[in-house]
Amino acid sequence: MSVHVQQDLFDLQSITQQLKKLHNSGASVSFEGYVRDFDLGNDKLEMLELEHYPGMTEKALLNIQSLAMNRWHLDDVYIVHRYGKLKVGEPIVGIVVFAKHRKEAFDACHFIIDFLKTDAPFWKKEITNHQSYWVDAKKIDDEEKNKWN
Amino acid sequence: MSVHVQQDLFDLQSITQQLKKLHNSGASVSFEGYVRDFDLGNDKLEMLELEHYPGMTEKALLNIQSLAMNRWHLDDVYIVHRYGKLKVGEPIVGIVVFAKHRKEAFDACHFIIDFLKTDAPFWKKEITNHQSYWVDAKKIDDEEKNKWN
Amino acid sequence: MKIKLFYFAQVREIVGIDQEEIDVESDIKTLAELIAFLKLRGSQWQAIFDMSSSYRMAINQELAEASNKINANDEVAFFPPITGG
Amino acid sequence: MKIKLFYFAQVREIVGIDQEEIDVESDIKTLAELIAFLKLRGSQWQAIFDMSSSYRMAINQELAEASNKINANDEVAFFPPITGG
Repeated sequence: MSVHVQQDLFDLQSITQQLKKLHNSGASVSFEGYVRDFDLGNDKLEMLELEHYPGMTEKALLNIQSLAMNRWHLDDVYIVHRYGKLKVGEPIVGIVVFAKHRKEAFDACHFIIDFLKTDAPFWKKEITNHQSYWVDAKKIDDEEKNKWN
Repeated sequence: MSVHVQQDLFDLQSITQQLKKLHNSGASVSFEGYVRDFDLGNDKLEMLELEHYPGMTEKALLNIQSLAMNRWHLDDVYIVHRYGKLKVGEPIVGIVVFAKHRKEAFDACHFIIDFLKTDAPFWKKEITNHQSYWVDAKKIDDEEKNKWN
Repeated sequence: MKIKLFYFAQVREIVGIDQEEIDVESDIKTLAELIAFLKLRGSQWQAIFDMSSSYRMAINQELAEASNKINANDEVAFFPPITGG
Repeated sequence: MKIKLFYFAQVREIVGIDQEEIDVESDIKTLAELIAFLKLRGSQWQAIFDMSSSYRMAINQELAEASNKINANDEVAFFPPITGG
């Protein structure tokens, strides 16, 4: 299991194929989150800038990974999250979970992104052709996390 | 949305990347199922042979896809399932779901594999170095499907 | 009336063929009646149809129940519970 | 005692710096007491800390509550609710 915090793009399938060779898994479940485009008349998204807290980010992701590994029988977990300037449509975050059985892989992957959304110190700034502003945290993200209690 | 029933290997990431370009999705969730190895002393899995019902298979997969598209707000769904002789570790089935929001993508992808397991006419035969036999259907697969009612 | 029959997996191996076309009396109106007719063909047919948990059915490529109606030129299939995915 | 302070995102923009080291009296034992001290620095500090929904805290890179203890040489961070993923 590993976590990766990086500026560069990532290739989730080559990661998946390499990890698959190490395990006799029955299933993998992957999640990718993307920069969503918007175009509100004059206000058009040009890029997203992601700030993070180096050091704490890695600790938070490793902690979430451990919570998942302790809660389900998993063969492997891989988490990658980008920071810096991201273009519209680009992937922001990737998660791959390997398990013997599909239900555990689905639950663990879903759990990890729900926890990442509230516990991993990243902040998004949207930069349009006219302005830039910090994205507001969503109340639903707390609710999504709390349903795992 | 599309379904693909084929002998050849598939590359879920290049599929995902191509479909991503068509949509302004916030999330994708992918599932891959693999041929699991086993080695019970003398009895070692050499390959899996998948029989299917041409025509009905495609109809069943399209039907499952429609059920998911009607139940959740999804941008796209891609299902690929292989038949014929498959080696240990190779992927059997791949599903990618795109949606604006992650919860819908997770639920729809999980729903599709649960329904596929009981409704898409495929049958697995395990071929070891000593014998070959048909895999028994699992009762849990019916239970997993019924939880969506 | 003519009916196309398809067999898959264990069912195919037990009956020894993968498909056939049969001509049955038109008083056979449901899958249950077709099954009763097929069981008269011999012990391997009885072996399949006497264990209700061992087979599934489809009419014209859609999953079907024993009570479902059949019509001339229908495509009827018998196969074991599904194990794909 | 010496404390390292880190600021991120909106909080960083409001205070105008990303990190600093401060020297505080050792009678400051909790995050709440540190916050009370920082609010005396001026209106931008009050703006951050008067709205409890607008900031989160970490001690030594772990999420923390106002009641958590702080010690000499701790790394304390203030930042807005998280919006990654």
